[in-house]
Amino acid sequence: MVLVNLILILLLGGVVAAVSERVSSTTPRQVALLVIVLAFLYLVSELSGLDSLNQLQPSTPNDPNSWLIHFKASWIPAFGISIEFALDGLSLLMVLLTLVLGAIAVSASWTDITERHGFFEANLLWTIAGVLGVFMALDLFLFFLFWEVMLIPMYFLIAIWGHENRGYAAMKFFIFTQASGLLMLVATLALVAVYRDSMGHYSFSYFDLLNTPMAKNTAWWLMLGFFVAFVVKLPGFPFHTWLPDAHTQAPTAGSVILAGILLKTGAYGLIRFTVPLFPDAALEFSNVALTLGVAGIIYGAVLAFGQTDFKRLVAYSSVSHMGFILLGVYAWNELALQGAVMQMVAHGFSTAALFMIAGSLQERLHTREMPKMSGLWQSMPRMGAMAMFFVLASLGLPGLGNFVAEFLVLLGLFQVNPWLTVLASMGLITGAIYSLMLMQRSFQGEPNPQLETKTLTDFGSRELLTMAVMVIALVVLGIYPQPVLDIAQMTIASTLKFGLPGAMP
Amino acid sequence: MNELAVPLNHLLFLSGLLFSIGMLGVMIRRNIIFILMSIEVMLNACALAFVGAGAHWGQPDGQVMYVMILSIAAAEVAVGLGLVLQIQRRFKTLDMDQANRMRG
Amino acid sequence: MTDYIWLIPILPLISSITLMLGSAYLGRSVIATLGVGSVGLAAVLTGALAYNFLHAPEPIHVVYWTWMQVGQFDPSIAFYFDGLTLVMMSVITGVGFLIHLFSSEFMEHDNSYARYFAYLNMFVAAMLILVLADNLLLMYLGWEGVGTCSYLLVGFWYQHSANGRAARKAFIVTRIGDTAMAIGLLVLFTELGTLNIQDLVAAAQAKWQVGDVIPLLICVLLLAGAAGKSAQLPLHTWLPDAMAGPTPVSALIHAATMVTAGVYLIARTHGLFLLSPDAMTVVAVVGLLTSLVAAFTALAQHDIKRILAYSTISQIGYMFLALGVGAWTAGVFHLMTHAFFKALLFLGSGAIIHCLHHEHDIFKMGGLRSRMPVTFWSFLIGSAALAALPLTSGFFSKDLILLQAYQQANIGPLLWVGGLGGALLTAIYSFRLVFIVFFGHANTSPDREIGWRMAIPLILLCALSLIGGYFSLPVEKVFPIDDNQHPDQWVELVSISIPIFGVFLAYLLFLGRQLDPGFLIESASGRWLKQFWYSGWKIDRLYDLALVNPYYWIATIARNEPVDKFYQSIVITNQTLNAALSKMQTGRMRGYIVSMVIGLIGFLGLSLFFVAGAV
Amino acid sequence: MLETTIFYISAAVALAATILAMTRTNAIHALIYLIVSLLAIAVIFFVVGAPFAAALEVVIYAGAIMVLFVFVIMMLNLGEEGDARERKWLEPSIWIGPATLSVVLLIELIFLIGSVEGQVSQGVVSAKMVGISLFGPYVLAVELASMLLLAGMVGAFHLGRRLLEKRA
Repeated sequence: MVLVNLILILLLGGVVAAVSERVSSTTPRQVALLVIVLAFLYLVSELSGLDSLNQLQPSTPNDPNSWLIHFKASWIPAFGISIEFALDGLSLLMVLLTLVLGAIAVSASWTDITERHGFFEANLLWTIAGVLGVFMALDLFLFFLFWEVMLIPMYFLIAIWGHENRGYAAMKFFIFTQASGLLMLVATLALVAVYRDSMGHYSFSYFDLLNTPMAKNTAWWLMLGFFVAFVVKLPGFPFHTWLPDAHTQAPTAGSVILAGILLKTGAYGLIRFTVPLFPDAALEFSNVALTLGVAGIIYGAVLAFGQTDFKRLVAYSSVSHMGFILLGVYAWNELALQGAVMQMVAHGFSTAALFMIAGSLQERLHTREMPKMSGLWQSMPRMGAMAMFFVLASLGLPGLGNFVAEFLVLLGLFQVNPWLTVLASMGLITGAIYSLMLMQRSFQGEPNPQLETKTLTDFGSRELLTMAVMVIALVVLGIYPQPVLDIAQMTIASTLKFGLPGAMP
Repeated sequence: MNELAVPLNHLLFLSGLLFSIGMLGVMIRRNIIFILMSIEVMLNACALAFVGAGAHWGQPDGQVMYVMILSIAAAEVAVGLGLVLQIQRRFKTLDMDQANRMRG
Repeated sequence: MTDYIWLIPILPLISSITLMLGSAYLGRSVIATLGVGSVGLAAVLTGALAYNFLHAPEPIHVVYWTWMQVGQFDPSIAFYFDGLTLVMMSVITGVGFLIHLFSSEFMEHDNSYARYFAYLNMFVAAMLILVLADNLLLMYLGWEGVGTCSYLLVGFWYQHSANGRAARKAFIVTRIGDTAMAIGLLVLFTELGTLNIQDLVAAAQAKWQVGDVIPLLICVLLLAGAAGKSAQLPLHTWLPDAMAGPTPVSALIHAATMVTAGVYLIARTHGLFLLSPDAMTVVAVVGLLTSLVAAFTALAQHDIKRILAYSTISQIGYMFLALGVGAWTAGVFHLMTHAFFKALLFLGSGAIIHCLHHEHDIFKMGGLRSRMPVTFWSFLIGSAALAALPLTSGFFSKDLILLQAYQQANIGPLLWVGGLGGALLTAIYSFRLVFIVFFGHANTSPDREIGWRMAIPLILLCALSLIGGYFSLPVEKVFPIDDNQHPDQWVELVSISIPIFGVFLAYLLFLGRQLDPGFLIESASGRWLKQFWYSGWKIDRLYDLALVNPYYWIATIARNEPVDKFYQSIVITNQTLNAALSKMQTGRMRGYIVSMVIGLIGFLGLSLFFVAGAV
Repeated sequence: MLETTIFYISAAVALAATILAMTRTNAIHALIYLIVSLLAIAVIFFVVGAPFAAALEVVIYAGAIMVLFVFVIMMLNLGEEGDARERKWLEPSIWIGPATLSVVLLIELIFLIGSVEGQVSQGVVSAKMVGISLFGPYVLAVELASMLLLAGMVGAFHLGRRLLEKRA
């Protein structure tokens, strides 16, 4: 019931935030922050009561009782659809990340929303609720439901509060994710039909479907349906083209949520569903997926280098970083999976911070074009220092979270496919190139005389506080990632055995 | 009246003729009033076919359908004539070739 | 006794963080005290550690916590301390302290005083972690950390985009090497299951025979990393440009410490290199070629700092040569003496630049001998040590390298002759610098003499440059003992006399003018050669053509997202169809009716056809 | 026999009146012919034994609906120039094509209908029978028709009201 309550808090909180605009235009954001903090505290207090969290026993995918929290209530029994939520290590990490980044997102758009405050915060909260649902739902029907729930408020966030080309970007985002979501729905229904054929009754429950016996060819096509849905969301090359537009046009909070959390649902789906449900097909497919991952890393990096728009550059860097996740998942061993999970968390922070900086720049300069910036360090040293920190994090500086992630992925991948690893590690170089270019074009160089430097205000205490959260998170992830690794281990240790039986070390 | 000796197909011919004439009217007239009238003729032709067929079987169903057609015609005329007034006001003409705002 | 070892890197780190956070609130004297003091304290602690170690020379291994533990992979945050570490730490904290002190005056009028010391302290901390790390992953942390600080400091004056370009170049070129090194780590872990240096060397020696392929691969990858950091061929091009940073930074990072990290890496993993003689030969050849190429280039430069930069590349080439021939101790010894005299030279040039309004061109200087006596003497001593004149510190280390190179098994004499050529060139270009800058007639006049905070480091480094050669390194337990016999007497004699001859030649060429090479320089091939050397053998140009420009080109043409063209084509197809179909919506009601009637006729016709067919 | 004769006469009247109605240029004239046509059909209804339908035809079609037309035509006040315009619009070049289509359709219809056998009348279907049927098996259709009329009323009211408000 805890998990249901968590989602309800956010859904109802959204309604309250929408209504609270009648009090004053600043109330909704306070309500939103309060709701997220409340949800976070609620979850933490409920978790601290769990013994199993302290022991960190691995959870077995086919035994729901070994999970941290499991909730199941009947919904549409005729089709075996139930309201089934469960939490294990992986979901727990993602849920915590979602809530923290949710609070950060609210803070990031503290001032840049000028109209329809209430509806904005409501959409934000509903998106977060949808994402939480995605991370916790273990009934495939419910999962699809939440998959859509997170999509629609996000569409509104981009379409209503976005920048100059928002309509196009929102539509592109919607069509890409919707089309791929439909593929997933079809694959889900087919999977359930296959299950019914062999078991004699319907079930949408993850725990039941895991062991569905099916023909090789069927598994292949169903796997592909899930794969495409999640890779579009991830986004992996070559399904990434919605991302730069959506990121660029979204309001700051939208970008933060999109990059920090929504992309992770794709990675989560790959780890949770695609590989365990269709282990053999996934194994056969792994070389294609790995190649796509490497292509994404290099392609994203090269295109990031070519951009002049600050946000677009960061968006392409996300494409590049998500390639590492794809590699981590399809290398499918402990090291690589840990790396992938770590990358999900670390990338969430580093990119969210960069988008927040981009948003702050846009708020102050009314442009995202880097040729119009240059030398901003002079007038905004604090923002410059923060940008430098997160740029370094995103290029994988050891001692920060992203490095741990990338190194683990490469280490795991090397044992599977050394040549692709060498290609993937080119991403370390290309990553450095675009990251430093970003810094050079915006904050370094000669101060641009056209910007009236005096009117630019540096980061205030609210922004610094938000940044500090992310800085500390990344540093801790970088030098003491063990708690995160341990929690993720709960899922990975067991999923690993389940996924590819004896196929890989 | 049992000795009435009209073949059913004659009545249906009449109905078809009326229908064709009405349809021709709809096609050739540009004035919306005439178009509406033509539609009335077509509806009426259909009604005739129904009633005739109903009479053939000696069942009331044909007349029931006639009542339905009647109410459709009434509703259509009420709305249609309302539209005529609007069109006249908006376009200052009843020429339907002029009122082509819905073109793609 | 050694509980405080963690304090040594932490002190500068804390100071750095304090300076970053408090840059807006701290006064200049507080900043200087913090910045210099933290490194000074670290130096004192290192001294105490050295005292303990020399009395009880046992390696110290301290594990703080497990960094990350995933299955077999469990690198720790742990320090390993032995003689080699001690040498490196002494150089880092000792020379580092002097350079910090020098900086406190040199940078006094800069607006970003706190930022400068924050970066510099951060660098010291990262460098200390690099040398203290007990496993290669932690070393990689320090390795990238120093690279980052180098990037930040080279681009310290960020307002000029040229500095930014130089900083980026430094970072990216070294990153290429770093990536090779990272791949090396992947191979090492995959093969041996550990990254702990001591375990790793033991495991490697147990697993592989001398001459196996995998150690060769690993060593070449590590060498690539080392070459990137230490500016060896073919990854040396970043170092001359890195002179864009403040001069003390060049002294600390690009002469004394960071660029020698590659030497440290190879010395630290010498157990692996011993398994692969081929790799060692590659190291030696790379070192020798680098030292020659850089020496020729140094001969043609005008910019005082670029001369020193190329000389640094050349000297590190010597160190690589030493490592490649198995003269581990000699290599590390040269590392230390080089740190002394090259820091001295850089600080000296810093003093000149400081007093001459940021003038870098040596031909615009001249006659500074009497006006800047402290600087002159320190430069003279530094140059003498660089040229390896007898009795200076450089003499001892370089002599050792040359002698051991001679004894290398395969191509020893060849290496020796090459090394001698390098030594000759070194003597010529270093005294060319001295003669042109300090003798002759004055072209500019300094507006001030240096203060005590700049003078004291110079004087102390002078002393170290002179007596440094008499230190004996506590590394006998780290490296295998060389049991080579002494070579023939004449070999030694030639090695000693070549630098002296070089200085004499320089005197004839640049001061006495008894030899006028004008006709050589003015000839067409001479001019071409001078230009060729001046541009650093056109290697930058080559890289621009082969790598940089294609990358720009690809990024430019790919900027507008070629993949999206596919999705756009779907959109365009739909739009075209939409336009075509919407043309059918004429808005003419009669048209619609006619089309309806045609449809009706069609359907009725069809049904007629079927009725007829049925009948 | 008499009835048969009456049927054919009424059919001829209905056809002639309809053709005339369709070709008039003056709306009121057309309307009058249309009423004649409707009355003729009412006679046919009566002849074929559907007195209820015949009554409705006269009362509602010829009475109510046509009166609506008359009102609207009066409100529009088309006048003489409308006549001229209508004449212009009735050029042969305009009606030849549609007429061909109509004829084709008619021929198809005749082909289809031609196969129908039998006589029209089996006797009178009284209003009572219709009523029982309407409120028996067809009660749902009656409801639907009532909804339709309601919708028509609302629609007509809406269109007319906006017109009046704007005018005022």
